[in-house]
Amino acid sequence: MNIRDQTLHESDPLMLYGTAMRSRLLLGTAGYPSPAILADAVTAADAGVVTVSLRRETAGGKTGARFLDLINGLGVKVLPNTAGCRTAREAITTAEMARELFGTPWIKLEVIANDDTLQPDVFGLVEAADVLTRDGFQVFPYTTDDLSVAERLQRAGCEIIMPWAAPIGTARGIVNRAGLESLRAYFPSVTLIVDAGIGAPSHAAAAMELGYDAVLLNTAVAKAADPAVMAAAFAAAVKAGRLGFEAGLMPPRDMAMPSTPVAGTPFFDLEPKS
Amino acid sequence: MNIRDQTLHESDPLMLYGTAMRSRLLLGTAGYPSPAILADAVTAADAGVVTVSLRRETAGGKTGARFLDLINGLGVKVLPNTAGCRTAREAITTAEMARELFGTPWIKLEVIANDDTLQPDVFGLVEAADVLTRDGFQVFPYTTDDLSVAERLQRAGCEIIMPWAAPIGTARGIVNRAGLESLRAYFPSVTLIVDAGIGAPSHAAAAMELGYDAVLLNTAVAKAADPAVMAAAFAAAVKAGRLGFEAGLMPPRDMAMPSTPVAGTPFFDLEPKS
Amino acid sequence: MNIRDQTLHESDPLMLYGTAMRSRLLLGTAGYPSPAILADAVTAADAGVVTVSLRRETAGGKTGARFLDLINGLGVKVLPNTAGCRTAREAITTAEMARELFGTPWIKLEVIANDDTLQPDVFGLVEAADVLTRDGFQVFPYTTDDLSVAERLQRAGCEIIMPWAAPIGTARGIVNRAGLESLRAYFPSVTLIVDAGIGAPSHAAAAMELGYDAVLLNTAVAKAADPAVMAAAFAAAVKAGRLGFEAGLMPPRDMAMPSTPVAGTPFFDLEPKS
Amino acid sequence: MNIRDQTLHESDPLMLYGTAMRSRLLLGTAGYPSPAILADAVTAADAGVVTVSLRRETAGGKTGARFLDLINGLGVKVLPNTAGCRTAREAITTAEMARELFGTPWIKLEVIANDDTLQPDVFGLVEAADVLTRDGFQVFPYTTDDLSVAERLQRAGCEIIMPWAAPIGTARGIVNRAGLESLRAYFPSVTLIVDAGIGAPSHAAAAMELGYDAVLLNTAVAKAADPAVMAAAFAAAVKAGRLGFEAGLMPPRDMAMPSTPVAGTPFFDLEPKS
Amino acid sequence: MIDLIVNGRVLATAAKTVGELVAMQDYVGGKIATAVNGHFVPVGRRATTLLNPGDQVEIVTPRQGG
Amino acid sequence: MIDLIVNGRVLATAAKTVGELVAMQDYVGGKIATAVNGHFVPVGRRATTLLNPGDQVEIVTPRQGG
Amino acid sequence: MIDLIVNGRVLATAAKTVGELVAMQDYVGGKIATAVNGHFVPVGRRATTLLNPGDQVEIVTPRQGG
Amino acid sequence: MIDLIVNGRVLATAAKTVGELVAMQDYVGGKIATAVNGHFVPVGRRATTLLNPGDQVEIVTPRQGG
Repeated sequence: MNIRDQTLHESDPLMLYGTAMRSRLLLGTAGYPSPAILADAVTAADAGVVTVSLRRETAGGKTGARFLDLINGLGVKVLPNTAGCRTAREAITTAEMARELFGTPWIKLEVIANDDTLQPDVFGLVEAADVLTRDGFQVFPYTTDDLSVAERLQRAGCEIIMPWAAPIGTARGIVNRAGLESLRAYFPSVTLIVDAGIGAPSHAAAAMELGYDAVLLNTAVAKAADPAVMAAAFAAAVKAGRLGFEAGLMPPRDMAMPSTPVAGTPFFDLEPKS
Repeated sequence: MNIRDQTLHESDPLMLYGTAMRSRLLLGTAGYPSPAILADAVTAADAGVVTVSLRRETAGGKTGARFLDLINGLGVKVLPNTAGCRTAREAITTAEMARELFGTPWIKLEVIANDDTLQPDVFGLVEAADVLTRDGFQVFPYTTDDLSVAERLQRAGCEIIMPWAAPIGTARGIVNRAGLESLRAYFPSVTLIVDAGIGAPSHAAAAMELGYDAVLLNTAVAKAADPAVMAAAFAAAVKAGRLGFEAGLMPPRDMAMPSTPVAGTPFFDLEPKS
Repeated sequence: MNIRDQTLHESDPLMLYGTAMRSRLLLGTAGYPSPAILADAVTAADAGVVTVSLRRETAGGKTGARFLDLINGLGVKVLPNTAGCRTAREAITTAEMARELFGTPWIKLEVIANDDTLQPDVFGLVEAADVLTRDGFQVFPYTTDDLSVAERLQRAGCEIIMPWAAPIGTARGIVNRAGLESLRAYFPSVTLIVDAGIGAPSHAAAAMELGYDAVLLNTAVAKAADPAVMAAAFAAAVKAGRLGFEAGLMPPRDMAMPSTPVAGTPFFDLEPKS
Repeated sequence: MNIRDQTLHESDPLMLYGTAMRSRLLLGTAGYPSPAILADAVTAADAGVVTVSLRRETAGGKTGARFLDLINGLGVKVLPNTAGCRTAREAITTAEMARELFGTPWIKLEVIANDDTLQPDVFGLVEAADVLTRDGFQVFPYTTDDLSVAERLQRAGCEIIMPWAAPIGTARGIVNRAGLESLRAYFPSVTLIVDAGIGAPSHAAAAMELGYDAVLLNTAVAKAADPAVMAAAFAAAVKAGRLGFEAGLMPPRDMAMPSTPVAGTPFFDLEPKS
Repeated sequence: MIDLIVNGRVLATAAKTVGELVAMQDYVGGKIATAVNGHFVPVGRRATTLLNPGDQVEIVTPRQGG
Repeated sequence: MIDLIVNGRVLATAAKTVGELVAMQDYVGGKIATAVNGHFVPVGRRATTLLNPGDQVEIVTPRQGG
Repeated sequence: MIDLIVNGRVLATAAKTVGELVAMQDYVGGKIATAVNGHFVPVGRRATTLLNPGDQVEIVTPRQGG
Repeated sequence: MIDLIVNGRVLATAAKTVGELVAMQDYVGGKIATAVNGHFVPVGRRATTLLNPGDQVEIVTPRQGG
């Protein structure tokens, strides 16, 4: 549909630290039934960026190399994460290893407060973001919807902030809508990406309708009965939400209002006779 | 994206009283800034059906004829409504006039309880549906999410039921999700179309994710700052929600779950040192 | 607290077909661990009315007589129901039997659409309400939040309407807040009682804050770990919600507003120095 | 009602840094129509603690002394706040001045990120809590529902944590229920007080039902049409929610369940005949 | 002897009226109400309400309810 | 001349049938449907449907609708 | 005479200590607490806390609060 | 021979540098990155980074991630 093409593709690409992306959907690579299905999903999602991580290699292992070949074959940009890190120190070292392995200054910065809740540790996050930015990294911080934390991340040099919709993997959708709205209002020029908690295409569309610049998700696609079709669903949802935002949504109303005009209704001035 | 084409278009068209429709979005024609913008919106929405109404013609008037030419030029099917009717009698007569004017047995049946709330009058609705079905009409009843009313509409011969998401024009989105879910579960083989109350693309996607067959809307598109772009947004949202439904959504979870596997996390067995 | 006493007890008692009730909580008698616990709960709830039902008596049985003695010992008014009736005819006959057995014109009218959902069958409900009212009954109809149904119940002679908060026994609390609000606005002088779906004291308080006249519940108390304490909880909640309604609640605001005045804040005009 | 007395008052008083409080409602003193109405509200609320602040005194002023006399006359404990402070430094100095003026080690610690949103600045908050605790203060920190921040506040020596239900003065009630639930689960032995965002008695009851130890509020009472009656409403709501928590709430269910047993329903095995 | 359906179960009885049926079934002491074929039979009309084969009789009593 | 209520307004007309009324009102070129006293009058019956004083006539045409 | 900023307003005063400032400003009867340049000055140290030109002095008192 | 903790497991090795350790462990063909005691060791510094008993060595490789 060339209206969408115009609107989304030419008129305003997503900017990630100076790189223009055609797609506003970032996809995680974890938890797919098979590498082939992962590849299909990335294609169907029309994703421009995929997230990856680092894990310990067993002696003599070649798993990592094989995975890297798969990813490189997809023709997308790679965003390594620091998943599982519990301190700024761990996250910084992981980021440095990732930069060497993947040859990119991009890092999805995760510092978690504890392994049960996977809640971001906002103190460790800001500390690591500050160190990494000085060291030349381009940081994508995974954070909560806390405005005071977002301010510190921005001061630390983050041009992108990635608040959660809900805790990782809960698939609950936007829990604190007002919080995300005030982040958007407060940081009109920061690239805001909703990360984590998205369980359904409608959740992704809702985030984009709030004026968020992109959506990053993984579980909802990887764990779907048919990941490739679900990836296509989210691709359409992100476009739908973005178009809705650009087209100017009407606000909810308290009173019911007729869509069909009342003036000229047949029988209108006569008494109803049941 | 050919995954979407396959899934939505070939695999299972929307059936409306035996007519297969490619699109699952039905669009109202009221309240647009201009006829030209209405036409653009219908095109951008890729809608297969548009709703229309009857209004009193002033002496010598030609307005109706001009409007009819516009609609006929769009190459879509026409669904006349009985908007504003307050009794079964008014709705039946309006339906008969509509059938003559538009040459279709289809009728979007609206019987409203009162002019403030535009709440369907479910008693008048069932009575009119019964009479019209016997008279050869194919009825699209606009109703609430009341299961006992839906049962009576089905017994009256309706193959399609159109529950509201929220009162007409409130743009609130799905108010009683559980109610719509139980309608879907209770009428697996009835064509269920969410009608009224949809204010944003994410609302439409959410309705489709529940397994609803289609969405009918008007105000959210007509009153958008850019109706054509909003129509494109809803077209994408309906596809997104349908694909999400077909791909098998994951249910929300209470506990946070990591998307990146924890096993093999660097530093994992070491004590965090802040 | 004599503020509460004044406000609730003297100033405006709950009127049920001309009978003034001190308490705004009506309690069901089903599903308690024991008759003794039921009696404790009724006392703790400070309920003025309890609901009862009719069931088949086995030959020679005296169970019914014993239960009746228990209820009569509680010194409360009895409201028999027609639970389980699936047609107007069944409900009417059950009501007639109940009037003879309990010697009261009061009847909680339930006509359910089907046994799975326990959804009210609004058609059977209105039909039975009409017949019973002509026959001298004082009808307490259990219905949905449908305005058009409520209008017909009122026309049928009901001075009391009992919409659900959510389907019976779901304990979900108010599902369609806007629907209950518009019922209250539309029927300022009808006695409106929220019946069914209340799972927690906060749900009961919320219903009373909307200006509802009373709350009827059963499961949330009967199935609590300690029914008597839960009954006391609901008694307090109903009073809380009623007082809140009478005291004039402030509406929610979008913007954050300081409770402590900003004027005169120490250091206020100085630049923050972190 | 002596069930309530037993349960709430004897069995387990609220502990605030070793001081047992009979009431679980803490009330703010700002924004009342008059000192007399403030006094009535504190009495009606049966509050054991009231919050106060510091403001600049104009030369020769005696306002402060008069206000202090009023408060001292109420026979309640005083909790001074650091409202309006934007840095740890400002909050610490304000706390020191408050300790001298009010002769209490208690301090409600507020450090706000900016004057528009009144969002807590969690970094300044933790820093100030740490300094003040070392200096012998007993800190009541006003914070968000962030688990990682709460952990740091506890490590800083806070025995009480006061997460918001929603931003100050929005009266929205609990925005992130799951967040408050996980705080409660994570800190079973910390005294958790919901502070800010409470707009209605049902909100306060809901917070107590989650197992929170107390509620602190101000605006909803001060700005009510009748503050004293609203204070009584909140007193009842806090008791209701606490009793509900102690009595063991039933969880919501998806399926409708009859409260009246189905077995033995008259006409049950016969075909319904409409 | 005729066959009735009493409270949903088949019952062979010599009772000719609702009153006789109630008496034979030993409900006398109990607190009950009756209906036949879906229609209420007040206590005052039990003695004069004749029973026919296949009649559906309901005999109910007070119970807990919500 | 009789008085009708046409589309909610009083109209004095010499028309004796719905068909004549439509013609006189110059609807011929237009796309319309008609009802009298709340009952549909198909195009084929307009010529034979007589009008009486006080009849309520509806003359409607296609419009935008939701 | 030196210029201070007292509660955000410029004030020219002859006071040499916080204690003198408080006395001159007639706060004696009032219930107040003091800070200078963002640091708390306890009542016991007011007399010995010297004031320098441009010092920012806060003089606060109990008020309503949330 | 010294004892190291490699990827969380104790390993006895003759390797004197990170480079030797990697070679001995047959990672050569693989795509890996290394850290010692929580600090990154770039590929260019592996040969000159000496190992001491008890050192905690991380050897990681690309994997799926969210």
